[in-house]
Amino acid sequence: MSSITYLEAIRLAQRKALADDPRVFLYGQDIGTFGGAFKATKSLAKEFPGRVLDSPISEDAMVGLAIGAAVEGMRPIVEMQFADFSTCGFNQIVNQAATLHYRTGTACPIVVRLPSGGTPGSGPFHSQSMEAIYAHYPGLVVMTPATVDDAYSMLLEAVALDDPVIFCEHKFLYYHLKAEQLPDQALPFGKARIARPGRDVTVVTHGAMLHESLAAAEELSSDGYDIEVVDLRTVRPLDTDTILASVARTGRLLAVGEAWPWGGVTAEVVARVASEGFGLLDAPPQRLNAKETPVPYHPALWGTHRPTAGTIASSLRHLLEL
Amino acid sequence: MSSITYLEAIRLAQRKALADDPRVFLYGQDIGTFGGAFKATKSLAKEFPGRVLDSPISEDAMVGLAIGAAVEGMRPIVEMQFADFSTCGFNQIVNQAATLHYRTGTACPIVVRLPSGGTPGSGPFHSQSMEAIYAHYPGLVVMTPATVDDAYSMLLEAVALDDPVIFCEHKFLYYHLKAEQLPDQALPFGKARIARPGRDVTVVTHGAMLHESLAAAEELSSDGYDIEVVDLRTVRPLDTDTILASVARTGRLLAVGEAWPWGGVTAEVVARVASEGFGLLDAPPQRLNAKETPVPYHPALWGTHRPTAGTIASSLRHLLEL
Amino acid sequence: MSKGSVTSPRKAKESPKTGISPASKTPGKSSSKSTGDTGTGAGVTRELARKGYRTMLEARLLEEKLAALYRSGKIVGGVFLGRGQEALSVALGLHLRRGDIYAPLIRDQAGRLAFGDTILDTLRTYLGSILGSMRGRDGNIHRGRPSEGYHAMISHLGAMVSTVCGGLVARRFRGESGVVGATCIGEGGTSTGSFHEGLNMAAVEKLPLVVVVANNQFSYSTPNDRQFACPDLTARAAGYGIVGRRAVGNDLIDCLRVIGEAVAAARSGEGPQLVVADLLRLVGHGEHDDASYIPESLKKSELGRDCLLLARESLIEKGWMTEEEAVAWRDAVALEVEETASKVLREPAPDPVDEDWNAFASLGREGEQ
Amino acid sequence: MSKGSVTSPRKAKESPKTGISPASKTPGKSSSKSTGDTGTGAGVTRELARKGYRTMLEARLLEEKLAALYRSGKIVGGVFLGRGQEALSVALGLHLRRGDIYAPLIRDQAGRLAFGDTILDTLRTYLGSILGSMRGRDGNIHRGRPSEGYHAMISHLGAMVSTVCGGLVARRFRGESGVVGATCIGEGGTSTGSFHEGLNMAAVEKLPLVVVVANNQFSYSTPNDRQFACPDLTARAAGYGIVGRRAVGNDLIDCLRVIGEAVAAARSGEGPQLVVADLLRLVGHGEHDDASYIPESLKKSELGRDCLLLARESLIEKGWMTEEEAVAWRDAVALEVEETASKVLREPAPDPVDEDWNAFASLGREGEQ
Ligand SMILES: Cc1ncc(C[n+]2csc(CCOP(=O)(O)OP(=O)(O)O)c2C)c(N)n1
Ligand SMILES: Cc1ncc(C[n+]2csc(CCOP(=O)(O)OP(=O)(O)O)c2C)c(N)n1
Ligand SMILES: [Mg+2]
Ligand SMILES: [Mg+2]
Repeated sequence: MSSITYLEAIRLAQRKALADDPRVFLYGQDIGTFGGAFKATKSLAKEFPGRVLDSPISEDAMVGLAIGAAVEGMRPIVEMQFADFSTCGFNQIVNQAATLHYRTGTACPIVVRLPSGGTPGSGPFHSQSMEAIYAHYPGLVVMTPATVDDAYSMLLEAVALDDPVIFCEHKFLYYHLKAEQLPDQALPFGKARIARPGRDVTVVTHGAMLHESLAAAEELSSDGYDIEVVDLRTVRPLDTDTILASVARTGRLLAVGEAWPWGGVTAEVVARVASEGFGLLDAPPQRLNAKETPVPYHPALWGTHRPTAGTIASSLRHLLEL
Repeated sequence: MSSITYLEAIRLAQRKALADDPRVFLYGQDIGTFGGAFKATKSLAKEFPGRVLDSPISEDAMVGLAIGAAVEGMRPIVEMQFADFSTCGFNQIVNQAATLHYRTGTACPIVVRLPSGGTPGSGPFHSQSMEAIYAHYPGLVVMTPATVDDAYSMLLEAVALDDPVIFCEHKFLYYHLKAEQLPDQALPFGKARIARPGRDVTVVTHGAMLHESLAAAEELSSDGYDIEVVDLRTVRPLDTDTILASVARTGRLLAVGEAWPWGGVTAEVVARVASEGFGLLDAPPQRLNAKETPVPYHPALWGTHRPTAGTIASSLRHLLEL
Repeated sequence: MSKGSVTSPRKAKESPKTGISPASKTPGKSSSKSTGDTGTGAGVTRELARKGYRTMLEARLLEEKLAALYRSGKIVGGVFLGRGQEALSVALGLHLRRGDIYAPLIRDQAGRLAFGDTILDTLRTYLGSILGSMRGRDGNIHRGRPSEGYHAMISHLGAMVSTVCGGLVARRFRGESGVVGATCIGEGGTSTGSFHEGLNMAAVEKLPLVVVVANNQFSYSTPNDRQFACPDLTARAAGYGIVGRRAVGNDLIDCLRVIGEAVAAARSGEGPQLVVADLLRLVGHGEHDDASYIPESLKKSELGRDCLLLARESLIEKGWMTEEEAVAWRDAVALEVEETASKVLREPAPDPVDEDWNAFASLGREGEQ
Repeated sequence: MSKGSVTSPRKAKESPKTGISPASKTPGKSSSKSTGDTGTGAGVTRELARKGYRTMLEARLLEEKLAALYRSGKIVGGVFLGRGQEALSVALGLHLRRGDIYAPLIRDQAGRLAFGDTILDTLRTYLGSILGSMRGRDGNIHRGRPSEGYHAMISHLGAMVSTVCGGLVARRFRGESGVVGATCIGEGGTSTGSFHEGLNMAAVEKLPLVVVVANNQFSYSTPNDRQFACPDLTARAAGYGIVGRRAVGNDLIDCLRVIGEAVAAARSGEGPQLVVADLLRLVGHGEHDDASYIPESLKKSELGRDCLLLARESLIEKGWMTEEEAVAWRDAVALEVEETASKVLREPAPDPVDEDWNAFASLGREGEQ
């Protein structure tokens, strides 16, 4: 195989899921013959006739249909055309899917794929990162793969789980990331990954911010600093152990998120470290997030709205002086 | 006036808003002649003919209608029958109301009243506390009044604000709390309140948990501890200054919330104190929240699911030993 | 309002339905032959009508007990009854078979019992017994056994339409045919976006879905003129390209006939069916509500006539049941309800300490902690 | 498909509409008299038709420029064009007046210009100019000036229906009458819960709302048989108790006539109006999409005929416009588009440093920080 993009990894994971498990089917707008707005299901309708279904523009009913099918033992994967439109299926996700097992003992193994995160020129309604919103609800697993390997193996993991999974795949990484081959093994479910070992600061992050953080770490390495970068991979469950072990090594924490701060992943990470690993901290734990406005359209605004390698590096320098 | 309940204060605030401002109208299910599921609009339809409108069961369109009216200069107050049903109007709230001013420069002064929080026997879909979900979105103000005075004055404040306000009124407090008279003054918008001064620990909380926290503080006072209790009142904006000033006095923080922990108000509070007031802390900041399941139906389960004076007191004792 | 009218999206279907519903596989679920007559119970067998009446009686007496338990403080939260709607509700439950999918709503105690739910589990769920299907975690009308095709409604109106669609899609994937999925909803619930999306989706997928709208003229306190503006909700069917039918909501025989035809049509591949029936609920929205907003004139109209009394009269008139049987049934059901209630009242409540407090099926408690 | 058919919820309204739309108060918004003839442009004046053609031309050439700017990388994100839908779109925009409320959707460049939006602000918004109405904060089709009755759509389809309702309710509170609110939506958008809730709400409130459904046979790539199952979306109108009308989507005169009647009816208090028009978009969903999923046969059918060419022919045939005028207009518009684009390309982009980064209207930046 030649080089595989993050997007292609998602397509191949769906292909494998369809091939391996007759319970799997795909449901979403334009995912059939057309192959999806981003081509994440390209040619799958042809390869798996009748198992890749175009839905009407009905996010609420799309999720409802998936839930009903899951109750009957199927393993549906729903594609939202953009994460932002999942707000229209919000009720079914948080009130029906998330509660079903607790209430009735019947599992609800659905996967809802959310093409997430910002890209230049996409504006307020095609750029959102909703992982914190869904992670608030007990009963939902929320995954945020940041690498080609994870895009592939975590999507398969999501399909295998008996719980509803919100799969936040990052659009900025779709074409941006490439790998030489598909992974043949993966970290255990729910484990965070030390993406770069270091000893001076722990950066905890996920999704597209992983790559900005790695770039910032690289930048600081020329100043002689050794930054550890933790890729959360799955934000619910959140791998507090790996985070705490890292902070134990570095004594310093910067949580970086592309979404808004209030109640976001960075809030949860900092709150856990502060309460469970207070004694490990040599300096106040810090957060870096998007600015507190809708995601702006103009690329110049967008580039300032979200954290970047540059702003992460500044935050790290600041933190190193605290 | 004889004694006024929290619920009656909400009714009277709406009455005053209707009387004082011709731009105000009320919209919601069963709020007209019937006076609302909880009677928060009792007799208002009669007193203000044509200004208290029964809506169809259409939460999305209810919020949409309010937004459109606000654009034209009205000040609509929308009643959700229960906070839990606002999930069906979620998209309009977070994507249209929250973004309107930023995108277009046109203000969106709507108030969405969410009868929130748990009461015995109400179960998973009539008990939710959604303040953290809405507070995640820049552009939304989120209020959580915990007293009769605040129920009254903050609702008036909400109507006066030029921004969309999510007004999380607590159903458990509806009849539970009484005051002798309506307040004639109020704290400034966005200010937290020291509900009980103390020097040993700061409890930061809001809504019904204020009263559980005060009871816990009372309990600990017999052991000689002096617990300070901060009532957030408004969770977005969050009054970090008052919280930090309190922690500066006590050196210890317990954040108590009735909602789930992940990304909840307690996460945001602890994260802010940890990053902005790290040096003020003598012990790890702690959180106490609901258990990580849907809100259970049976009163015995419900009483264990949410924090109570008893579990808050235990958490405080634990924190005092750290 | 004419009995048994059918509105069809295509001209070819404008004549009243004729069809034979497949024989039931479970005992007690009788087949109904429709001859296409309107305004009569043609096709409704004696056996089915008797079963209908008996189940209505069970629902009525059980609900009266629930109300009493609520008044005496034994049931905490709310009690939501279907009094006056038993005929419509039972008709749907009776025409479904084991293996079908059923998502009842608020006022479907009768349909639930007909589908196979029990007096015992109803009481257990209302009382929060750990032995009930919901184990005290959810209660009252929010009960079911989804893995047995009996969905447990969430409160959010309209949400169950698409869920049932999903069950039917799953059955189709598995190659099962002859399965029907059904749900009931109030006329107020038709204003939700979920209802619309679900019905449209069912139509696109040509699913064997039956949606019964119980138009009891009020959604909570809200009268129909604040809820929708069309004279007849069956008019919605054409907009989805599905069949719309009308039943007389407090006439057991008519409900059995019309819903029987709808279920048979769905079962034989004719796609989604919308049944609308006018009636009144003869209680408040919940037991906390005295329904004083329902005008006396309406209560005294045809709509306000009690379907249980009407069914009794009609069965006796037809010679399908004797006065004595009716009395004996009432006594037997009353006894069963009382005995079951006493039993359940002695059953253990859930113990917070024994609970696993885990919302996940595949993770340890919270996975992360 | 017959021209100008009207479906009405009540029998009494089954004949084609007759009415006179109130004279326009703004220059350039001409009145249209409808005589109720079908299939002709009766009631459409020369002046209105000329204005329609000219505005369609503006939209077409402007959009061609947008596509070019996208291809050359000057516009980042996406470009979503209304090519082939200008006749329908412009008809709605032209029948509205200043003071009305208009929430255009994706393919409404022509309607926007007719309502008063400009080539300048379109380019500014697409290019993210700080001088545009959206100041670079939002872009492309997400543009408007809500305080002037020109709503700025959010992406979520269906959401604007209820928003327009709200504007109309506000006007009613203020005692303003004769105001119309209008929005356009694709046939795919009719599957959203928001669309349903909004239309039902408008019907309950009897609001002067006009909803135009541009049925271009595809929502993105999805053909209508995967989107809805009724043969004709006007069938939805009866289910809401509102008037449904059909227009020929690529026939400017028919669109002007039918929408003129709908707007006039709404304006004179006859409640919500649903207009459905069949057509094709003659471009991809966005400029990134080659629309290869649209079958050649469809492109070659009546539906695929270009409304701009048809309008040109028809106006010339009627003697309402000369060939020479058409050429002169095209040259003038092309020049204006080019000059405006060069100007806007030199305008300042938003500067992150000057931004206030504040989403609130009444709080300081974040209030809390
Ligand atoms: C989405 C949603 N909004 C509001 C409610 C609150 N609610 C519960 S029942 C009810 C009235 C339902 O009326 P209808 O559908 O006519 O059924 P009925 O009670 O008359 O049987 C309302 C508004 C709800 N359950 N779901
Ligand atoms: C609620 C929602 N879901 C999905 C989308 C993504 N989306 C944008 S345009 C479109 C197709 C719209 O089709 P239609 O309504 O027929 O309009 P057309 O593009 O054909 O003009 C889709 C699915 C959206 N904008 N909103
Ligand atoms: Mg009703
Ligand atoms: Mg379309």
